[in-house]
Amino acid sequence: MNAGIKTLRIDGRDVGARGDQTILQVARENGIFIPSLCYLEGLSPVGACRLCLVEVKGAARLLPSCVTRVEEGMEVTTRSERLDRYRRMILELLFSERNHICSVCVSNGHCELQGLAEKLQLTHVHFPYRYPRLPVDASHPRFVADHNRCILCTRCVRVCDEIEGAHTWDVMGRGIEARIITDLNQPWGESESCTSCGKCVHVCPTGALSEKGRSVAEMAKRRQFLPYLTMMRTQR
Amino acid sequence: MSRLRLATVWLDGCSGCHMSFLDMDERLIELARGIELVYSPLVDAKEFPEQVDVTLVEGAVGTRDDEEKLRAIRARTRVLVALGDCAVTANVPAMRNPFGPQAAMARAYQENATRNPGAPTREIPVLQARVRPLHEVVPVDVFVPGCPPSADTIHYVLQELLAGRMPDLAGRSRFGA
Amino acid sequence: MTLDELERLAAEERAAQRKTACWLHVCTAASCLSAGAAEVKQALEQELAERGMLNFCKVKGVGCMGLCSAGPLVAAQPEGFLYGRVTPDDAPDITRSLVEGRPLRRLAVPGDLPFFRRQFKIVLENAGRVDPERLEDYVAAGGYASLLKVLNEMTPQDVIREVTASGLRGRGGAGYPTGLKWSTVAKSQDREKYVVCNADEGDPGAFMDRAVLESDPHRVLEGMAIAAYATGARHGYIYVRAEYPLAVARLRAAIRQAERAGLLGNRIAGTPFSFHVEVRLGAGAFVCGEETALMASIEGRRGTPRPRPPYPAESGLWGHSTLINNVETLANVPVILREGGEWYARIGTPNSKGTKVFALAGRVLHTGLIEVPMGISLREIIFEIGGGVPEGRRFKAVQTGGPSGGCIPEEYLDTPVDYESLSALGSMMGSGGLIVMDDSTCMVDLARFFLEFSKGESCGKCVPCRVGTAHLYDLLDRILRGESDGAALAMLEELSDLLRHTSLCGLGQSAPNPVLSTLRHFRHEYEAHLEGRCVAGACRTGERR
Amino acid sequence: MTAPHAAPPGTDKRWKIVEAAMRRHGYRRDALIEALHSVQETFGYLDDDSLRFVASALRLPLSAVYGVATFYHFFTLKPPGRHTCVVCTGTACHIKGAPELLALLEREYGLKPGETTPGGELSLLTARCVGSCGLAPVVVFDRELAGKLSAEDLRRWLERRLAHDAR
Amino acid sequence: MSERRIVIDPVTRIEGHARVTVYLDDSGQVRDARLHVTQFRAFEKLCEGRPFTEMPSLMARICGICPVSHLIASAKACDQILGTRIPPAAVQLRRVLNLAQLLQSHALNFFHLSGPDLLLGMDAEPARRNLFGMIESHPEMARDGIRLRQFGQQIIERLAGKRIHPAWVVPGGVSEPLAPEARDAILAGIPEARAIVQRALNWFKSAIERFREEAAAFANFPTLFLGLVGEDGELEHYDGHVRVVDAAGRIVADNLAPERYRDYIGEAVEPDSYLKSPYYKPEGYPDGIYRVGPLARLNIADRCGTRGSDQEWAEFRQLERGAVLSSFYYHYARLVEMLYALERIEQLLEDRQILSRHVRAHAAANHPEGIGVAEAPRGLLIHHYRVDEAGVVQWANLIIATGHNNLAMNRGILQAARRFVHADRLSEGALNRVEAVIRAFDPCLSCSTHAVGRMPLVIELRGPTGQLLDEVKRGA
Repeated sequence: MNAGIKTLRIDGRDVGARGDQTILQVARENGIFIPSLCYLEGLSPVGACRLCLVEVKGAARLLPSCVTRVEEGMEVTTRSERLDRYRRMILELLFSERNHICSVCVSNGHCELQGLAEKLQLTHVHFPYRYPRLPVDASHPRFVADHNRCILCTRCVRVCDEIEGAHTWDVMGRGIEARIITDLNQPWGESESCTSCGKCVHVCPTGALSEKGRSVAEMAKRRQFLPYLTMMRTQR
Repeated sequence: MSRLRLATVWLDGCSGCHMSFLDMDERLIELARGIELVYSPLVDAKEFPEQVDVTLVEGAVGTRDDEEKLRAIRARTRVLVALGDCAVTANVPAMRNPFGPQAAMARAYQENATRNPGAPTREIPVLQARVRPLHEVVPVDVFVPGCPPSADTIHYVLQELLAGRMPDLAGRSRFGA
Repeated sequence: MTLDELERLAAEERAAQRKTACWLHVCTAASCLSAGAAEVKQALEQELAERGMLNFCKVKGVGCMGLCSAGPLVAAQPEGFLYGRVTPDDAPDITRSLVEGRPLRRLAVPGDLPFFRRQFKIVLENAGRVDPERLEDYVAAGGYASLLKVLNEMTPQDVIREVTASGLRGRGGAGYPTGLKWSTVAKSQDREKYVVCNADEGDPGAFMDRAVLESDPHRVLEGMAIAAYATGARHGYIYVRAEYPLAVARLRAAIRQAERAGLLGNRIAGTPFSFHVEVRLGAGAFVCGEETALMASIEGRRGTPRPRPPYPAESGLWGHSTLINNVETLANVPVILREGGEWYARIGTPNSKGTKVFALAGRVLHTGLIEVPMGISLREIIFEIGGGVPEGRRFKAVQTGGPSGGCIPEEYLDTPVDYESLSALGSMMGSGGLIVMDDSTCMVDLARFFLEFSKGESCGKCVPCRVGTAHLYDLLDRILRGESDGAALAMLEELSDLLRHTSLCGLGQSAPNPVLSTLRHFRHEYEAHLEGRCVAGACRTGERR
Repeated sequence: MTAPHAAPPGTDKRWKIVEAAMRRHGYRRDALIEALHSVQETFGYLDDDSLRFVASALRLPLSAVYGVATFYHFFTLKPPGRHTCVVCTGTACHIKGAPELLALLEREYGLKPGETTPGGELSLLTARCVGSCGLAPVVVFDRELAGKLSAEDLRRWLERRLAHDAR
Repeated sequence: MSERRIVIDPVTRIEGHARVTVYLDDSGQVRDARLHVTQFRAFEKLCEGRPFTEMPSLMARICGICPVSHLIASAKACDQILGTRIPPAAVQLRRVLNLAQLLQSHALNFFHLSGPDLLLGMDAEPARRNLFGMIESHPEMARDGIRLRQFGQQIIERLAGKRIHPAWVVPGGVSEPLAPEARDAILAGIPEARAIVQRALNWFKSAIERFREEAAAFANFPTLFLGLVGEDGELEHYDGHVRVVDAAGRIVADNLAPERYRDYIGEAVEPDSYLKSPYYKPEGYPDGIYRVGPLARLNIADRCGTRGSDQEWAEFRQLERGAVLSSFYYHYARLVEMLYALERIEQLLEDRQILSRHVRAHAAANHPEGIGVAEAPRGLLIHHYRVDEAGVVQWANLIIATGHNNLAMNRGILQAARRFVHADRLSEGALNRVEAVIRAFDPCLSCSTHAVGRMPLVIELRGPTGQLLDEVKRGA
């Protein structure tokens, strides 16, 4: 990987970067906000939520900044009327997909989806809500999985596979029917591979995964451990 | 200067937004100077009047009556404000949607009844298949999320409307606040 | 097998075939088989045997002859008489006519139909002529000569130059220049490289690749081997739908035959070049036609696409440089190397060269498989080759490009078939499905049909496609049920725009095309549905209201 | 090539076929889909035991195997009926009447796609396109394909086949 | 023969959605009257499949007026599911919170909703007969009401962080301890609040004479009274046991365990209302009519338990021998309870234990079932949940304060209608009195429409075949 120093422009600002960095990393280092939900420092990026799309001069399409590497002389725009509109619509799609009842959610006030809606000034969801009937899996002695609040970002799947090494989580089905599962789609509490480490809970951006016993608005997530664990792994 | 003709309406909600309206406390006294409350659960008007400047609607649309009422309100209102999460997102009332009205009624009037079990059928509005936010039924001009929006937020909204400006809710309230 | 040995085998086989004065070619591709071709073949063999005519005439199972709607098809060679809708009971009459040397009128399909005359066969040149289950037959028809010529006489650069000169573009739909793709992989310093043949033909209404694989599997293997030589790969995969059992069986047999003949495997034809091919079965996922999803599936994972770059040429199967071409693209390659890139480039239009195979289906008289030069008009395809719309109904539209494509109305039928012109109409070349619709088809219903498809085939990874296709479907469904107002159309357009620009892969990006193209060309049908009417009279909107 | 430690879930000899398929691919993880194909071809569907067996033989996480098995429409986790009827819902079949065929099957047999009759006699499936568009609309009963069917044709055709079975 | 009927729709200045139909016979005499609660919100169903830890905050959304009572009844049901005893400080804090809500809710009813009837008169001009009219005509009284309600809400905010729908009450206790500064701030506000309540009490007692007719006809009949009392028979809003008292003031049943509510409370469905009609089982349906709420609580208790309120209680009970039967005196009872609430809050806050940091017990779901009760401003509240082994709610039953009063309200409007409504003299003021009966009960239809929400009144005159003869929509 080319790791030489590169210079690029983000929103008209000249910034320097290592060649192996992504646009998102460089933007965040420079205090430029780009929204994202599936990206989490320390996990492999998947480019799935599409919130971090940016305009790159000369590129025919919008590019996901979480996986797009910087290039010398690149000109990146992270905010535009079009990007704002698309991002709001993507958030709306997420809100309309399942049952996100913020007011009674265990993560109310600590939720990244809710937080982004506020930050991106989303005042309502104009797509019709779908209201699927989805289960809550509370079979685990310490944790709860609420599929109503899941946005399929797969952070849990990745942290479990890449950091914990258990690969308890994966995704089943496809399309609008896709769902996260543990082992053979069995109750989490019966999972043979789960180590009960709780990393999935703390990387989950919403109230989908939470600690048991938490009441409404009580589930604040702790993520500080992740970059540390990633560093430990890569240096090993 | 003529006073702002204000109405407040309560559809499928808990009245918490109306309580938050009252939580403006003594600011109500000062607001009373600029506002004429022409229709509200707080006053005795039985018919929604014509030519209302601003209507604050709390609650979601859950019955055909709600829908008819909302359409009439829209037709007679200049600025329609969706007040609170139920009006904006359908919120908790919408939690019945995955079950459907029949199952919901069965729980209350069959399972949990010791006399005359059976869903009520007369004199009551028919439940719709889905509880919906206002904007799925009529155009909405201002969205004020929150469960409920704070009294400060409501005060801000009214002051802006009194001043003839459209309120900008950015950063003032959020879903579930 | 060396070049000499190959030429010897070809000569022997041709001589043997010449000993038989008369051949009955029975189509044994899937469509005719399902119409009873196997029984017909058996009846003919039995009849010939009973009459003691086997020295005079032999029966040969061949690949697709194209006119699937008239199957089972039997052709009498060398006269070229073609019989359609043949049953086992027809065997005595057919044999009698052979003896008499006169065509059997009762079953004859006119050989001079525009359906046959207007075609130009490169990819399908062997289809309906060679026995797909015999290597010798393919060799006798000149098969593997290009591969051995390439191995013996050309450098990889020479090959790429020739392919580049041909102007061949990817036939999977997107139309990326094949020569450029090959040279990118060839340039990679990766020591492990792969060639993948994409045979995951998932468009509903498309069966070109299936026909090629069932009719002429060796041609695809030969194309792959040439590609591998040109790019420096030593392993190849053919990713083929499990729904095509016949194609899979013939491919597997062909690989075994070619390996036994030394035309695949280690040190091919005595040269240092080695190339191994494995068949991998798809399992019913349209999205696996997308190259990064396809690779994930070959690796045994969920077939979800990933963002590109990196492109497969840079990081493909197991992170190695990988060339991915579709069946039809690879099937062109042996001919290009045989006839030269320049020859090929003379066919078609300046930007879309060569021929294109189409599966013609729907409300059209002659349905089946055709190969035409690029640049031919849609009108010629539908009204001349296809014979127009039957049953006295009116043509309404032709759908190209499957779920990623669009519907083209009558006023654009003179558009030449090439990549750019179809895109300009809001449709696309796609892999080659052409479905004709008459005035009994409701275009809103058709859009919903495609969105049901896209919704069901969305992998679910990226948000716009996963949720957006579901919303588009629901909106269309509600419009069809007469439960929507004009705002629904605006929302359709808004969502379509979002999916197109923000989806991760081609599936999501093109999923709105059927909606947008029908909105563009048939908006009045949507508006009628908003009022509870169906222009085509196909939907019961009014009643349900 | 590492020999697997996993034992098949039962003594059924047919597991040998599945093991052979995995062995042919050197028990490589990327042979998962091939292995699942072989299970389904042998037993008709994939159940938890077989998924568990394949997972341990290929040293794959259970959830990854389940994720793959449910991603691909070709695989089924439910045992199929004694007969299967596949209605092609490709574009050509759609515009030539596949919806009427499905309506008939729901009317006559109470079946929606993916369902099996209560007695396990007949399963209804749909296919995106079986590639026989020239014969649209097309139905595949067990392995036999029939084309250009009206709803009435289909009703008689199925009656004949199921009656044959009853005899 | 013609039947005529009057529909009051919506019933206004109540906390909910409802309609009243008054049926008249040929001679124009009132034959029957029915209250239709027109909202249904499905809480008993929509909680299904949710973790029980979510219940308190979810169930609080039944009602924005008395969310705290739901929080508490729900949390108590959840405490039972945990199977744990919650820390004493948490109990005391929940008590303060519940009383603060009682204060703000009673203030709302007395000043904001019923105040206009009481101050401006039942026959006042409808357009002015509301809070804003009161602000103009009786600014001091209006300000008093606003300040008193505000004080109640501020206590809730100081304790729980948010005035409406706080999430602070949780299974096992409360989520945060009380800060000393918050305690001090609340204590500092009590004198002003007490002065307001005292002024209102004095005014009401002086005005009783003027409402003699209303007192006589506002659901003034014998019924049972039901509610919680403390260990020593004192007024109790958080714990205690259920007592039933008859019209003569005699104890009919005592020491009933709230958890066994199904033994003595039945729920009947009437086809014309979303509000069910609970009844006292031993008396059957519909004879088992009973009343709950402030009037009932003062009727069943032996005393209040704080100094000032005990005096006022004794004076209140002098109104009638036995139990006080007129529902008009719900207003009076509310004033006495507000005084009690202020005095009790003061007591609780002055106990040092209230500042304990230990306010929450943690446990997993240990019991499959939980029943929680509390006295809401409007009466007894019962939350009953069943959960699976993992703590996911499978079933719920809720009996809401206003529901208990349904039979009495129906009979009450009939009584008032017979007294005030005649076909030949349909007056606006007469209709307002029908509504005012309902207002006296302070029905919280938001609550009752958990299963039940909103009470907007139309009066229709209908013939015996149901044809519409006349329709009066008050205030139109």
